[in-house]
Amino acid sequence: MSVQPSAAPPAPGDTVPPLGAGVHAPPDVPTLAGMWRAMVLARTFEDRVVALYRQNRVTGGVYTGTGNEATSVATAWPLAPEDVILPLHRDLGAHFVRGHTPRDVMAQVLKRAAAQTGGKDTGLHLGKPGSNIVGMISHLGHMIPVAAGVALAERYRGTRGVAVTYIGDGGTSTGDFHEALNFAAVARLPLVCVVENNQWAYSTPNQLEFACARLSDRAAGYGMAGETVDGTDAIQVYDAMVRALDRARGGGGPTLLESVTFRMRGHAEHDDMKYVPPEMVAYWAARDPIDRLERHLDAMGGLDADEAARGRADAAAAVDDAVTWAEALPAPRGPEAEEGVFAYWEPRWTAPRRG
Amino acid sequence: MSVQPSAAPPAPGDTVPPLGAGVHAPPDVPTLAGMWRAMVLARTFEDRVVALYRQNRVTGGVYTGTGNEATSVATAWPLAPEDVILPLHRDLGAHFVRGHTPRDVMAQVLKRAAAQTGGKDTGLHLGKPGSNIVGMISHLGHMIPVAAGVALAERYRGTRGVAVTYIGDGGTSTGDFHEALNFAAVARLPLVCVVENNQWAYSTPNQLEFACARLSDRAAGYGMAGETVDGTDAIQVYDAMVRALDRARGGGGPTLLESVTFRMRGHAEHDDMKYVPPEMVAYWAARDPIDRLERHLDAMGGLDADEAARGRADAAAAVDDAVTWAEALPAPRGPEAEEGVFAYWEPRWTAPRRG
Amino acid sequence: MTGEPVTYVEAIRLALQDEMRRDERVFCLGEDIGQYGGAFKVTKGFLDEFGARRVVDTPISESLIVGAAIGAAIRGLRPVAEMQFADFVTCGFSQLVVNAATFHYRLGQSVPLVVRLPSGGGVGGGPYHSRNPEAWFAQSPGVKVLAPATAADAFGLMKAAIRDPDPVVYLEQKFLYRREKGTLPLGPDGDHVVPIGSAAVRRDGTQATVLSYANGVGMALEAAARAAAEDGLSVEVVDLRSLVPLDRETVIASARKTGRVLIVHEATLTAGFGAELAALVADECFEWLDAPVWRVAAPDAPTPAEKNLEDHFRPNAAKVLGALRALCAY
Amino acid sequence: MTGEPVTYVEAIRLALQDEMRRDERVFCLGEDIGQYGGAFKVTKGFLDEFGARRVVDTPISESLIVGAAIGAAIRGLRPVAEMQFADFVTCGFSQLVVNAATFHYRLGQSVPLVVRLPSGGGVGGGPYHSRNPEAWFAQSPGVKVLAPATAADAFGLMKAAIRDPDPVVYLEQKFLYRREKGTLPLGPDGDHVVPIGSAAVRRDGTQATVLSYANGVGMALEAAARAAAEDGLSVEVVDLRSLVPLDRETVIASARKTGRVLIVHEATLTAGFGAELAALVADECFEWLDAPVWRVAAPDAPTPAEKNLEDHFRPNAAKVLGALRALCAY
Ligand SMILES: Cc1ncc(C[n+]2csc(CCOP(=O)(O)OP(=O)(O)O)c2C)c(N)n1
Ligand SMILES: Cc1ncc(C[n+]2csc(CCOP(=O)(O)OP(=O)(O)O)c2C)c(N)n1
Ligand SMILES: [Mg+2]
Ligand SMILES: [Mg+2]
Repeated sequence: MSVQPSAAPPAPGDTVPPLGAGVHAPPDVPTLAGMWRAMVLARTFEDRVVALYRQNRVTGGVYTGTGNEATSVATAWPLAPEDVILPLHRDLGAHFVRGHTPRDVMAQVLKRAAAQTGGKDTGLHLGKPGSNIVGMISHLGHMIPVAAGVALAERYRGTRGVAVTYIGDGGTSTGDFHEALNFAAVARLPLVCVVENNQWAYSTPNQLEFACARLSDRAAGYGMAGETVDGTDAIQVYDAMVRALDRARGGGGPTLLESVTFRMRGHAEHDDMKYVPPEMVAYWAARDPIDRLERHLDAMGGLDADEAARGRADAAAAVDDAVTWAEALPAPRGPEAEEGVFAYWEPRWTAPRRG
Repeated sequence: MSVQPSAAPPAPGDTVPPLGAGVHAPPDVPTLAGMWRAMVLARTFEDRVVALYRQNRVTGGVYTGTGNEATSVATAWPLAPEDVILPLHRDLGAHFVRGHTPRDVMAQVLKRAAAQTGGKDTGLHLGKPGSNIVGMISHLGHMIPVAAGVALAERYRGTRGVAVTYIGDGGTSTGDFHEALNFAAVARLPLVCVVENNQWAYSTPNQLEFACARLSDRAAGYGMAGETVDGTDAIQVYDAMVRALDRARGGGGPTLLESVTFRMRGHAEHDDMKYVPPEMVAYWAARDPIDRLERHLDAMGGLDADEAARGRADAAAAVDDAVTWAEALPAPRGPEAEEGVFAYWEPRWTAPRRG
Repeated sequence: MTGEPVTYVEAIRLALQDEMRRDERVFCLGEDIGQYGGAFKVTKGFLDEFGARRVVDTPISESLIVGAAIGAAIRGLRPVAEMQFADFVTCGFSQLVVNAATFHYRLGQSVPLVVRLPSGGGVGGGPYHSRNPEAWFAQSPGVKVLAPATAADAFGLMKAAIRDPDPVVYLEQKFLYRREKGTLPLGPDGDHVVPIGSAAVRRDGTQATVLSYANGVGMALEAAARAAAEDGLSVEVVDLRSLVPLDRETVIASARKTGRVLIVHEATLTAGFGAELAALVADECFEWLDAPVWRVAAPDAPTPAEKNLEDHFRPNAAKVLGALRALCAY
Repeated sequence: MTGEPVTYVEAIRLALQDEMRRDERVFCLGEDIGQYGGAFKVTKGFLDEFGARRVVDTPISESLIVGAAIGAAIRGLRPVAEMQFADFVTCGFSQLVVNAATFHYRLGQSVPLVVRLPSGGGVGGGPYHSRNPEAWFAQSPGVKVLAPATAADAFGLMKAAIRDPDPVVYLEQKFLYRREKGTLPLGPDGDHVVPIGSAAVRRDGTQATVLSYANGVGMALEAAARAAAEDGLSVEVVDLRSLVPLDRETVIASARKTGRVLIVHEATLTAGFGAELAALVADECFEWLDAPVWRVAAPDAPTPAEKNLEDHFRPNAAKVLGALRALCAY
């Protein structure tokens, strides 16, 4: 694969390769079209959230997965129902693929009382008990040990489920990344850890985060499979993910799958990303994963301009509906703030409030 | 190099290779003889501590570096005065090489008031402020970030000092190992991390700790130099260490140096190491690093039986002296327990004691 | 009441084993817990009985241990994680207080896990093998904190912890492992569960109350007995057993009854759990108090290794007695 | 007194910058602190002024950050480490409370480091960006804990922290960063150091004392002003500024003077630092008290994100006022 490391500026005239280079059995057109729709839905949803944020209709930090859609969608698409996913803050696409609806997410983004976290938690920190989606927390790295535990539990319980989790390039520097992957390798857990290398960790470029050539170089040090794919190429991502899932399900242990892409917006919406060189933005703009897939599908006769326009309109409608619905929902009242800390608690254990 | 992984039992008839195989410029005989003396001193000292422990003259956990002497001594020997060492619990040899005396260590082992930690801390947790030895704490992995900070400081202050730290095979599974080595590689710090792979972490064998072939395989994942040497071969260890120090001093960044040896005693003296297969003990007994170096020196004409006997007698005398001296030292009285928590503290800040 | 007295550590082992026998979802994970049976032999024989599936040896990775326990718990298992020493829970601290502790609050996701913490001093462990970490967790909403002082409670609270739907840190005292013995009050089904959140009055008294838990209880009982014998004082001793949740009613009732409160714990003084107890008494029992609320605790220092130092450092019955006498004379 | 009022966050920046100018040994490390100037722009411009040698961008590795600060400190430097949010100090917790905290005790090795913790709520940060971690550190002997409430103190305590020979955690309040402003009382040399371990009486009063720090101080002052205006109550407000060491004398003097004590902090109630303050008052001021000691604090829960929830959750002036009225009526 050929990806642009953040260290070296792209050579002018660099061309964008065709999608799915080197993939023997690419997914069929309906699959690709389905993924494209999920990617468009994610993009449309987040663009809308950004707009709402600018209008002060959404408050707090707004993180988007713009540029990451091929990764979040194409890694989630091949999962079996019994697989368990632990997505991160740029993985809205994975949420949609795995069953969360725009309404679910919009209620959460707007912190409504009826949202999964009832306004207690923010952004993509959602995942219902009993579902196969586990809600992330902010502390980077922390979900990888949890994913290892999930994988352990699936094997323990005899399901054929694989645990799939995500981590940013920056998050690979955390101790938890290491402890969890090492254990996963030792125990040959059915786990896939997707590294979303979008060149930046907040303002920190790859070269200040790690000194290996590719983050998948770490796999050998754990004794697990490792691979790096072009994260703007949904076919490559999908293909690698299928192999990783097969490996996990077949008892071959975990995989470290690096997907190289670009964070096309600021770290969050407050961030003007002045620190990103304009050439870098331009380089990756030419590799927008949605555009690439769209062109590919068009070339294959799988999605013409009309269908694409309709797809976009469908996404917009779904997002419109979510906004209208969620904005009409009541906010939490307040006292819920004190509730639900424990699954079992008796009132006599709580001190009376003074003031 | 050829080392016996703990997973596979040694083939019968396996022969012990000659010392320093593949080393182009082995250290001269006086250097080797000096190292041999330090190794013998460490072994003699620890054997004595074990004896004292059995007589209840030493209390608490007794950890020895038996089998690790080539590693602890030959990694410390080539250091320059400005280098800073952070030894671990099996590195008595390094303490001796770097200037601690048997008296220093025995006072500490016996928890005397005049010991460096005044009885507050145990075992090899010693290292005087202002010296180039930093005293370890028990939490495995924690000294590697500290070593990274030391390396950073040496470069900051413009000394040519290299930071040298140690970690066991088991300790490589800690998050701190990862965070520190990754940062060291990114910042190209003058750091050497010696992995003392003695096959066991307490009762846990290598194959339950990691799944890579060699722990130095992790170096590539950090983008640093990595190497594995036979830790029972003082010449190989010395040679690799010289290269690592040169690299660090020359701006080439950190090195992960795995030294493969065997923990020839229990984890601590309470441990009967029943979990270790007898063949494994036998295999490594034939590779006792002191014996190997002694035979080599003898073959080179550098140490005949008389000299060896004299060397051992010298070590015994030094240890005798240390025991006699340290046992005569007073124990702490008690109230020191409350003192010295902070470098600056005023009595008015302390609550009066009730009871 | 059946059977021979067992040690505190044996009680822990038996409870864990019995829960594993009763409930297929219960499993253990930690360092050296398999063939070796753990540093304190709590899981001795478990590997043979339950196999490597349910007795999971891990690398030296405390954050992984706690995090994996979370993952297993939210997938319907009942993990019991062992820290080799309570001290090393600092390496898994974040997973516990940030991750395990918040799942139910934000998502209604129950996280039924137990983290076993071989805690405390009195065994010459020094600064890194003697930690009493309870206050860190008490200040971390979402974590329950248990600290048994007797063999029967060690048994009954371990069972309660495993069956509880929330993250529980279970402080087991190395000092008590083999010193403390008791009969297990097993029911006909071989079961005995001590409800979380209930304190036990270990000794009735009228003139002063000692609030304590874990290693402090033995000191308090010895001091109370001597105060009775030597000074004719009637001292009540309350063993909290459960710090979070706290049996406020029992504490308040005893403090109001006696009007004099001494708090005893082995942990260091400042911001220790005793501070919370003092605050509770100062709030709820003001009109009943005849004396200030005092605490006997370790000085604010790491735990020293050497015996004279640790003897000076640790609370003990003599110190408790001294404080009791002064308090009763107030 | 010179110059224009500056914000609390600017005061931190100025103090750090001035110390870096005065002392070549002082340097910063943390995530995104270089070109970006840190998540809250405290080190903005530092990379240009001091270079990458003294403004060290690190990977996302909090344990490494604290550990490396220890290593640098024991080699004679004066590291100032930034946690991007106080919440993430849980990942460097062990290095702080176990490693940094014990060096001097065991070896006489001074460890002069500062860990900056952008703390607290009131900014909609939710469960993982709102932590008030002070009590964890107060229960960890060997760590000093500072919590300024004003711009001048933010400046003067930062300087004191950097010059102090011990590990210091410096809690800076995100809520105050831009809301709180004040003039820096600089001496002729441009310096202003607030001694560690000294509280400040922010408002004199005779009928009740409010003990507080950090975000609580503003609530207390507003409540005291309203209590004066609306109820004619004379309330003293003590800003502790330094939790470890604690200015016991000022606390005791005020509590004894007024006989009524209310403790206010934004952190959660149980085993929060307020418990230690209550315990201190219950011990040292018993005979002077005319009322129980009360605490106003957050309920024992993670910090919720949504505004109504957080408003309900956080203490505020109205809650403090309510408690003050009830306490004074007691
Ligand atoms: C343990 C921890 N430290 C710091 C942070 C603050 N933080 C949030 S996102 C972020 C950058 C993450 O970069 P990366 O892992 O590459 O993910 P990306 O946002 O680029 O997808 C940082 C430093 C955090 N959330 N957790
Ligand atoms: C963080 C942490 N967890 C657990 C322990 C308990 N412990 C002490 S030594 C040891 C085994 C260490 O094995 P290894 O790193 O291979 O070093 P060795 O003793 O074999 O030299 C363990 C688990 C510890 N000291 N620190
Ligand atoms: Mg990134
Ligand atoms: Mg080992």
